[in-house]
Amino acid sequence: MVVANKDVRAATGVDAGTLRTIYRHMLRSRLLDERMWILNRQGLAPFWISGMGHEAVQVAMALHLRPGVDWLAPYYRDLSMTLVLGITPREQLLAALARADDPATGGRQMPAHFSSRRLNIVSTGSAVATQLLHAAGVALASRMRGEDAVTVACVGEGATSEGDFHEAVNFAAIHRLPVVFLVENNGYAISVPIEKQMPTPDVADRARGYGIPGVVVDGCDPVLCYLRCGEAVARARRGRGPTIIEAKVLRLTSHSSDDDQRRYRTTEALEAERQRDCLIAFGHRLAGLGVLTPSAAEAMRVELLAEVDQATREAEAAPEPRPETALLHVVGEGAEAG
Amino acid sequence: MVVANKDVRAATGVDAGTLRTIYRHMLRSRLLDERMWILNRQGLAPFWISGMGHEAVQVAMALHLRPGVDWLAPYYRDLSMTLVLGITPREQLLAALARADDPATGGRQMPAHFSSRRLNIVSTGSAVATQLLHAAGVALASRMRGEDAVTVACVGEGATSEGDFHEAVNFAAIHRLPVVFLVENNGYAISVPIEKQMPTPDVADRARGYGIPGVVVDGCDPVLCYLRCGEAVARARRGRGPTIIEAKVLRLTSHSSDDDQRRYRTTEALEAERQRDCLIAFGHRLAGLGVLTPSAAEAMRVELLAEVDQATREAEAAPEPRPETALLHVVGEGAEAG
Amino acid sequence: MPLLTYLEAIRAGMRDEMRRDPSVMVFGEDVGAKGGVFGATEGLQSEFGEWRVLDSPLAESCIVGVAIGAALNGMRPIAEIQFQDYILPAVNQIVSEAAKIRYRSNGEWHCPLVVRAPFGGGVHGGLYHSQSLEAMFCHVPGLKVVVPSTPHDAKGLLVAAVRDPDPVLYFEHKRAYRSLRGEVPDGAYTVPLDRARVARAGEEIALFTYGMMVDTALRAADLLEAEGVSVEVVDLRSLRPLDREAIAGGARRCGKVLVAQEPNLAVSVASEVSAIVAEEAFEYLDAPVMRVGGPEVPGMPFAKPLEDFYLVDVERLAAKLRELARY
Amino acid sequence: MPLLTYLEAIRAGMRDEMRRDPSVMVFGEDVGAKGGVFGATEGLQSEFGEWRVLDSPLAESCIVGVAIGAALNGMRPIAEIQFQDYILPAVNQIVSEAAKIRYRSNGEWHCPLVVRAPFGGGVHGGLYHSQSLEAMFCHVPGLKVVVPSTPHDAKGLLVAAVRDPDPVLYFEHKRAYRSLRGEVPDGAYTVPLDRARVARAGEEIALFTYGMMVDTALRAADLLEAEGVSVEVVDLRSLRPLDREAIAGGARRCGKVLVAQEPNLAVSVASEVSAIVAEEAFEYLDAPVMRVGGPEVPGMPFAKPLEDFYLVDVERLAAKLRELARY
Ligand SMILES: Cc1ncc(C[n+]2csc(CCOP(=O)(O)OP(=O)(O)O)c2C)c(N)n1
Ligand SMILES: Cc1ncc(C[n+]2csc(CCOP(=O)(O)OP(=O)(O)O)c2C)c(N)n1
Ligand SMILES: [Mg+2]
Ligand SMILES: [Mg+2]
Repeated sequence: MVVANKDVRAATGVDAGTLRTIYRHMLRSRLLDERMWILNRQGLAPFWISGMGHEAVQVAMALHLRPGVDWLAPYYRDLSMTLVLGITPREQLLAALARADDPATGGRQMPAHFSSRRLNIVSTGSAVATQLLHAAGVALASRMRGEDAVTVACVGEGATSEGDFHEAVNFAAIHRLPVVFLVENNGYAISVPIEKQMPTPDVADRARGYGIPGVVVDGCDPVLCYLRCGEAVARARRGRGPTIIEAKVLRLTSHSSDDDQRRYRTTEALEAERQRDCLIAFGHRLAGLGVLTPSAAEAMRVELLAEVDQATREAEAAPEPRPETALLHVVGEGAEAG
Repeated sequence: MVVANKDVRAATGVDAGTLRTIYRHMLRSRLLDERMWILNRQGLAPFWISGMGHEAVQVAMALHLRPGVDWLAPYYRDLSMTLVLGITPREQLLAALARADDPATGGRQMPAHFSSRRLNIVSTGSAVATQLLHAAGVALASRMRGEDAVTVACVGEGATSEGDFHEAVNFAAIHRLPVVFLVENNGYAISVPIEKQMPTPDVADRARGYGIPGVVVDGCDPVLCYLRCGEAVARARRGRGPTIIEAKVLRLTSHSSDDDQRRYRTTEALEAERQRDCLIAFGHRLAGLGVLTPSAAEAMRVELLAEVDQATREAEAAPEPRPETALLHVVGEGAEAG
Repeated sequence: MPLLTYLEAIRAGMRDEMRRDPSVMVFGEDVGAKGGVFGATEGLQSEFGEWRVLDSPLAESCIVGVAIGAALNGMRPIAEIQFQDYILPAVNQIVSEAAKIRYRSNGEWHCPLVVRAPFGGGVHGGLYHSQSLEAMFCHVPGLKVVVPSTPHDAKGLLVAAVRDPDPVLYFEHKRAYRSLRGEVPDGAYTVPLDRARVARAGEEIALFTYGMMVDTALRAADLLEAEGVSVEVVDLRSLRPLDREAIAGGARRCGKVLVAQEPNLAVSVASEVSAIVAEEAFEYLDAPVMRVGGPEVPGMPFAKPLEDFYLVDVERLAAKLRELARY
Repeated sequence: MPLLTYLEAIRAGMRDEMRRDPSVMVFGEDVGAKGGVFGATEGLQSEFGEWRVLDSPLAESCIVGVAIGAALNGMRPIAEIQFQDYILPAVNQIVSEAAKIRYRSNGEWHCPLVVRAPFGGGVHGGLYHSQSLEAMFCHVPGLKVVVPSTPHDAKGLLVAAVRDPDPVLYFEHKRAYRSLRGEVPDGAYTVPLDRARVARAGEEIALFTYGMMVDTALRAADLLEAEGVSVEVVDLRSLRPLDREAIAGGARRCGKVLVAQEPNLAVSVASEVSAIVAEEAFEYLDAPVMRVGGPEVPGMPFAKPLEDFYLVDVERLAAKLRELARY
């Protein structure tokens, strides 16, 4: 069944090719994410923290960015976003296995601490919410030089409780900086549910207090995500200032490989989330729209899995860092040589 | 001219006695504040930071509190508020002159670092906005013990840019704690005007993002301040949670005795503020209402000035701290004796 | 006496104090239903309820600032910082506020507050789950800083910290949680907040250390004993104030001193111990005071070869002891 | 060569670098129209415009965090913290972020950032406008910490800090601003960020210090000279890294060492200097390394008698030198 692109666009607001691209990126991220869990359970990767359930909005946002021109200040769940921007599965796996050639950190940081100078993906540490201020500063520099680069900063809903969230949004709003704050609200900060984290259900409500738009979007709907993210990025690019986009996403896994969410969430709640898996739902939807047949989707899966397999082999074969390299890169020049 | 109290109440919402009380407290604070500046200019008090222009809302708020039962986490402009609660002019002057018997700090802190255990006025340092979290914690303890105490926390509009502001309001709102956040918005943080401090004119707008009421009140109108503060305190006492009250006040002086605001504000702007002086306007209004004749107001001034004069004499005569007492009160017990 | 792990001893200390005193409460990220990411507060919420074991928002300045306020209003909060690495957003509340409240109010107010935080590496935690940041706080008057290195001290120091009228930072080595087990008395007892402990008596070299390095030091001392060198291991235990007498005594008795710690050395606890030895035992010294610690790099890296390189292990410690013995 | 005050020298350094390099910018509270509360940035906004001399909101984590972001995107920000006391809300951004960005990215990113802040007391500033908190940062790998004690060094270190590829904390003693005046070359020159300076040569006692205490030390050395004791005064200048060779050299040459500083001693710069001397000059010492500094209290009180009691003045320093000379 082939459907006319204009019908798809009429039905969804997005053309068929983009829909397939979104699906493909979501699937690719999911397959890699699943591989990370396997490596962790096999004892090969000591830690993993997953983006499963966050894929739709991440892919949607990233597709509006120009890699290496626009900027991203990500957080640890942004596997999909960083894949779309151009970090390869092999690079992600080098990081997960803490190999010397991990281009993000050289095996120095835990996995999922994304970084790429080439792609303007700012180095992130583990302390939450600090990156929001970095994003504001990056955007300030773009603004001062009159560039049209947009900076996206991502954060979990829990981390919006940190003072840095407020300081960053306030500063960006004062100067109408080209930043989009993406809040990936999965309802939990490790075990702490949103009711104990904040007094209202929507982080986006806070936007009004800063005189900027706050948009809530269903993070399980990649199409809506794509449209809302596009608007926010365009607004920033036009010099109209920041937006808070809050995507209601799912945390389909425990917080991390060190956590077991069955201790603090009911079986029913977990099952209900699984039923809403954005990837599966989107697959059905694209099939229904005639944009992607189940067999085409299956072919896509096979192809992407081969990529992940190949990347896994390469990463596993890659060497670990040499011990004494722990002394490098403390400060520039002289010290680097030492 | 004697007016019936019910007419006054009909016209203002407040009875005549309360109006006179408010005026008296405002005047008393102003006279003491003026004395502080004189002492500073005479070289007797090395520093002063003034509450002139903030009196109305401070007096209005304090009159709703039960000294020693309710709690206050003040900031350095809260001379009027702390006077109403029961710190005496003599005590304020002992602090300004850094005397040994200064009951707030024993001469250890700069003036206007209010503190009184007896009156439940929490000790304050100089780092702005930290007291907002203390207030939330004080209120948490009251709430846990089921007491009906209300805690008021005060802050300048500039200090609301600090992360602690956000963290405090968020926490208090989550647990509907009995706190009233009073933002004394005088439009400046030292030299930084509000447009460079925040993207909207009203701090109170932020309240909506926390699901709590945000109320803007003309801080030059003591009557409105009295009504709005009363509502917020009552709401907190009923267990309905926090309110942000933002009073638009005037900074009738430079930031402090170390500052000269003519460097960054125009003569016209300064003159316009002076024309709106809440004390003078309120005096005229009470005269117009027949609540306080000019001669009664003058008698009040004479009486209060005598109090300030007497307090000044006593404070000037009081001894300075003995040098070696600098070693006391680092930690409790053992160390205190040493 | 029951055998408990270090983690169980900490939990027992909290539970006992909460039973004894209704003003004791626990406040921090994930301390409730989850019982903390390491399980230190497991079971406390079901025993004491949601208020007294309260999940905080994800905001460390809030955790400490609210705890300060509660302490000023009659509570005795135990604030948990999930990892010591994440205490940094709370530094202003700790140093500007908690540490100064008694002093600045001329003794009128005081702030009975415990801040617990797991520190230290060797757990494959990478840069931000391995740090030992205690030195920054050991400089600050108005604070007490303790680090237990046995289950016994873990409970006794915790009880003492809760009962202390002033802020105490209580740092737990996360590698100790399940790896150390020892006898822990039932019921309440306290370990003083200002006394070192001789973990092993010896005569030729006084080795001062704290945290998990005590364990490493004891093993290294065993090696040296087999080689005929007698090493005294002193567990500093209280890092602010340091126990000057114990340091002076050990140094004078042995004449040779090694100070060992997990983090880098510059402007650290080891620096202060060395300076105290210089001041108190100069005439008794037969060798320079030596120090051993982590390299001057911003953190402990994640990859195992790098982490191993960072950590001072028994062999490196023993080598340093031999160097000192030979001097 | 023009005579400038310490404050003018700092301003000249900023102005020169801003003229040379359009990526240099100033960001902080009141740095614009007011020119900073001490006047350090006076005139810069009118010369360079509102963006390059930007008033920040009243939020220190914002100041440093935004500066880090700008630095990652090609700028060279000079962040001003109004008083060093108020750097504490920014500690997380400084220690978790700025200090670690190069290391954690394996050298791919770096963070050319200067954080300027006035520190020190004796200005009747009370607990929160008098602190010397540098020790906390001197422990932290990835940071550089400098403190000029002359107008010449004030400019040269500032220029070097701006050009350095990594974060530099530049602490200015507020009592020096208008009280110190000296020759300052026109045009650009740098003072290295890792070298101490012999402020006065001498032979019997090496006195290591920094900040305004250098001035006090020079006066005390004059007194001692009159009494026949030759004191070398070394201005440490760079507190992280410390200049190990200069410290070792001075200690070895003189055989007696005094370390002096304004803040309290525990786990401080003075501790580290003492520990370095122990490691590098043990065989050369004729006396214990002595230290003198502020008392172990949470801050410098406001009342003049208390403030005077806190501060180490010429007489106290001279007394300590005499004690050492007699040893
Ligand atoms: C400053 C800081 N405090 C605590 C932590 C430990 N921690 C890591 S992730 C996390 C929960 C984050 O929740 P949220 O922001 O909702 O993001 P999510 O993991 O749900 O995507 C916590 C408490 C941290 N990394 N940094
Ligand atoms: C954490 C911190 N940073 C900076 C300062 C220096 N400072 C003192 S008052 C002030 C301005 C405060 O402005 P605002 O909050 O509006 O209160 P106002 O003085 O106008 O009443 C500043 C920057 C401080 N005291 N604390
Ligand atoms: Mg979450
Ligand atoms: Mg203001």
